[in-house]
Amino acid sequence: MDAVVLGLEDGWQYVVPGYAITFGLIGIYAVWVVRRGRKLSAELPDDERRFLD
Amino acid sequence: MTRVTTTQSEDAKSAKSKAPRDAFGTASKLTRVFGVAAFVLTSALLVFALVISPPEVIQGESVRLFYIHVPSAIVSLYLAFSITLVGSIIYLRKKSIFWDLMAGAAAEIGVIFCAITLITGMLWGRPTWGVYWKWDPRLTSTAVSFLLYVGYLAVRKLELPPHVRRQRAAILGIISFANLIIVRYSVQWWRSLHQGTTLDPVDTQLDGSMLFSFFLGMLAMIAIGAWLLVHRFRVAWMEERKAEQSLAAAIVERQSEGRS
Amino acid sequence: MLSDARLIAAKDLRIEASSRVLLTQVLPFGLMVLLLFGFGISPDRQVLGEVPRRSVLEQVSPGLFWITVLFAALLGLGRSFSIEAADGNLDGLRLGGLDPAGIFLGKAAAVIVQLAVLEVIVGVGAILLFGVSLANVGLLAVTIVGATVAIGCAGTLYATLAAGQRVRETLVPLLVLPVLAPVLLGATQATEAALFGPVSDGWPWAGLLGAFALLYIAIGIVAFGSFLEES
Amino acid sequence: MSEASKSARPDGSNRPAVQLRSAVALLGSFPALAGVDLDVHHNDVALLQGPNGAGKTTLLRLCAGLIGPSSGTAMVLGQDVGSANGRRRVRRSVGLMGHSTALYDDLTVEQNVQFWAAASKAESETVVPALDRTGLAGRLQTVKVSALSAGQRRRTALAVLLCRRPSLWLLDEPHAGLDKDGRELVNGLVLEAKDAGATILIASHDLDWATSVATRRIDVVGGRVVEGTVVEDAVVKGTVVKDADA
Repeated sequence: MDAVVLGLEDGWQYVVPGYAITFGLIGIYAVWVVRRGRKLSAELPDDERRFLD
Repeated sequence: MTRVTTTQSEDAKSAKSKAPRDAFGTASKLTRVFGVAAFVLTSALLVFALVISPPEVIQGESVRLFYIHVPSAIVSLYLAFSITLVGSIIYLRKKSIFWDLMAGAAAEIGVIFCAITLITGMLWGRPTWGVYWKWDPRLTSTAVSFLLYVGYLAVRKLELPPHVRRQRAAILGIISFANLIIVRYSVQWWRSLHQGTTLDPVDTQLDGSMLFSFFLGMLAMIAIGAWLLVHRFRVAWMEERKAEQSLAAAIVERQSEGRS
Repeated sequence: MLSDARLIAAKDLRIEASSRVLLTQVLPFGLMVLLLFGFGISPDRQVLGEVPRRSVLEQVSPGLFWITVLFAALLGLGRSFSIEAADGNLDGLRLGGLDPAGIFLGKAAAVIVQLAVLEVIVGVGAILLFGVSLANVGLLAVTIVGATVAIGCAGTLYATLAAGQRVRETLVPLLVLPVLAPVLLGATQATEAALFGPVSDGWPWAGLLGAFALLYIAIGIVAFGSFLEES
Repeated sequence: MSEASKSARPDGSNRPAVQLRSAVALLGSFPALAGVDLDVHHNDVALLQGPNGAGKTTLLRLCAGLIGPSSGTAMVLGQDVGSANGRRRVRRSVGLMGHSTALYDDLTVEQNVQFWAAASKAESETVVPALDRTGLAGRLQTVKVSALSAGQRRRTALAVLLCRRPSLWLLDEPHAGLDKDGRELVNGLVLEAKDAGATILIASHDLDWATSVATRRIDVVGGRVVEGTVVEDAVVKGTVVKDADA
């Protein structure tokens, strides 16, 4: 399919989606967690939301 | 990679923003250390795993999936779910909310890495075995473990008073680990009776830059996992604080009922 | 503990004797599932290369039988806890002076007895519909006892975890099925070995079922009290 | 614990039967009880009154040891309801009749009472007198609970309560759904229990019936006890009639 069109060797058409899905999934989850953390910290008083260490 | 950019843009934002009110988030020195480590290791992993290391003799290019598949399996099944087990045990002994939240955060990250393990395992299987799924014992037991911990996370979301929910989650966190082991060995036994040796991702022979790529993958996944764990735990911690606050507010509101 | 268990089990069995919900609803469901398997897996297909020649349906009948039992067990567990949730009866059980471990063993025992009856009838159905010839009844009996106790105990424990919750009906299968995956494996393997041989392959699996059953009896006795608290 | 278990008996201790201090109890995340301070003394018949949703039912469930306080303290019959062990011990000596009657629809009246008596470790000889006293002896005895009317279900629940011989009675709207005979039965049982030394909490909107037995009235509003008045003469029957939603 695409791999043939692009002249990729056998195996790459599985390797590339594998890496994309792995880091894509981690990325989406990370964005979700960090955003949620920001939102929550804006709703809490200072001493409850600062992580110093 | 994305998660590191997030940390960095976070830093940039906090420098720019005038009101530091919304700048704290869940970041700190600790997460920055993990974040930088994750970023550097992941970049190195991508270079070594995708560019420098050679294709394997039998598996060809698909061996490159191995460098993320096995590390994410280890992070998920061995590290994350073990933290859930330990957190559950400590919670039952000391009723420490810290460890309850830690157990929950670790389970969630374990489930994410478990999903990655399954996806990369199937993508590895297609060129190697010719099919996405070959009822390989490790992959099969990982799939069941994934569902075990999805169930655990569902129990953590039950609408129960906090101390009741924590107690149940802690007990389930311990039983689930026992189940994980039972599932693993029974599936392994089952498959060993029915087929000869097949190519298994873990049996791959590595040397030189391939071995180095694998170690990079290991370290990168651990750094990413640690970074995520700290952030996720802090989110849970703040949710806890927020629940306390809204409870305090709800109590005041409740007390004023019928006075107007 | 055991007298408490007997009290609870007798109560559950008396309710079933009077309402016959399992007999008139769950059992027909099980038989229907057997028929559906026949529709789903063409009954005329033969397994190639096997001597003696068997239909695919016969070949996979052990697995189909245990999957049917597992689904029926989910319904049975749902029934076992809906009679407690209907009218605040769980509160009543908490208020009584019964040992939680006794309540667990009693509820599990009632489920096990009912499931065993269902297994015998569905088993006869499978033998007739799938054209299986019975062999090695000893191994089969041990397998049925081990698997049924395992399903009953693990199922009762997880059903209690979700008892009284709005999401109970959907949560219990999610929790129970992954846990029972090894039981399905063991029971299917042992049954296959009993029916098609070699029998010696079946006994270790029956042993696994027994170990699993004992483990869940122990976990239930220890953990049930906590799960029964407040909900 | 030794001190607590000594005072577990109603007699021989001057500690109140129910002693709540800033007790908060949650329904999910909703504070149904928002800091209750309450003393109920032994042998009191306390009437809890207040609007719907004031927290009366949750207060009774807390006293029964079915839920624990999420903050504050709750001592019932000398046991700490905040601990799981304390709750377990309290439950054995209370009798709760709530909105739900905790009966098995598919069993007969007699089978239900027998089961619950056995489950409460009550003597099996208590079953027959309990059925007699609640007017269930005879034909009704062998009728399935699913065929009973709401009032008959309540009578069955009362019979179970009688078998338990609790030292703390917790009655949630005991008069609701009962005919005049039934209400008289409830009041009669309450007075008998009081004479036998029990402590009784009644949550009720049926004030004319409830006040006739109460020695004390407790107002519950917004998850708190706002005031408690002692009824000097236990016969104030018919003075307050405003049970619009009972």
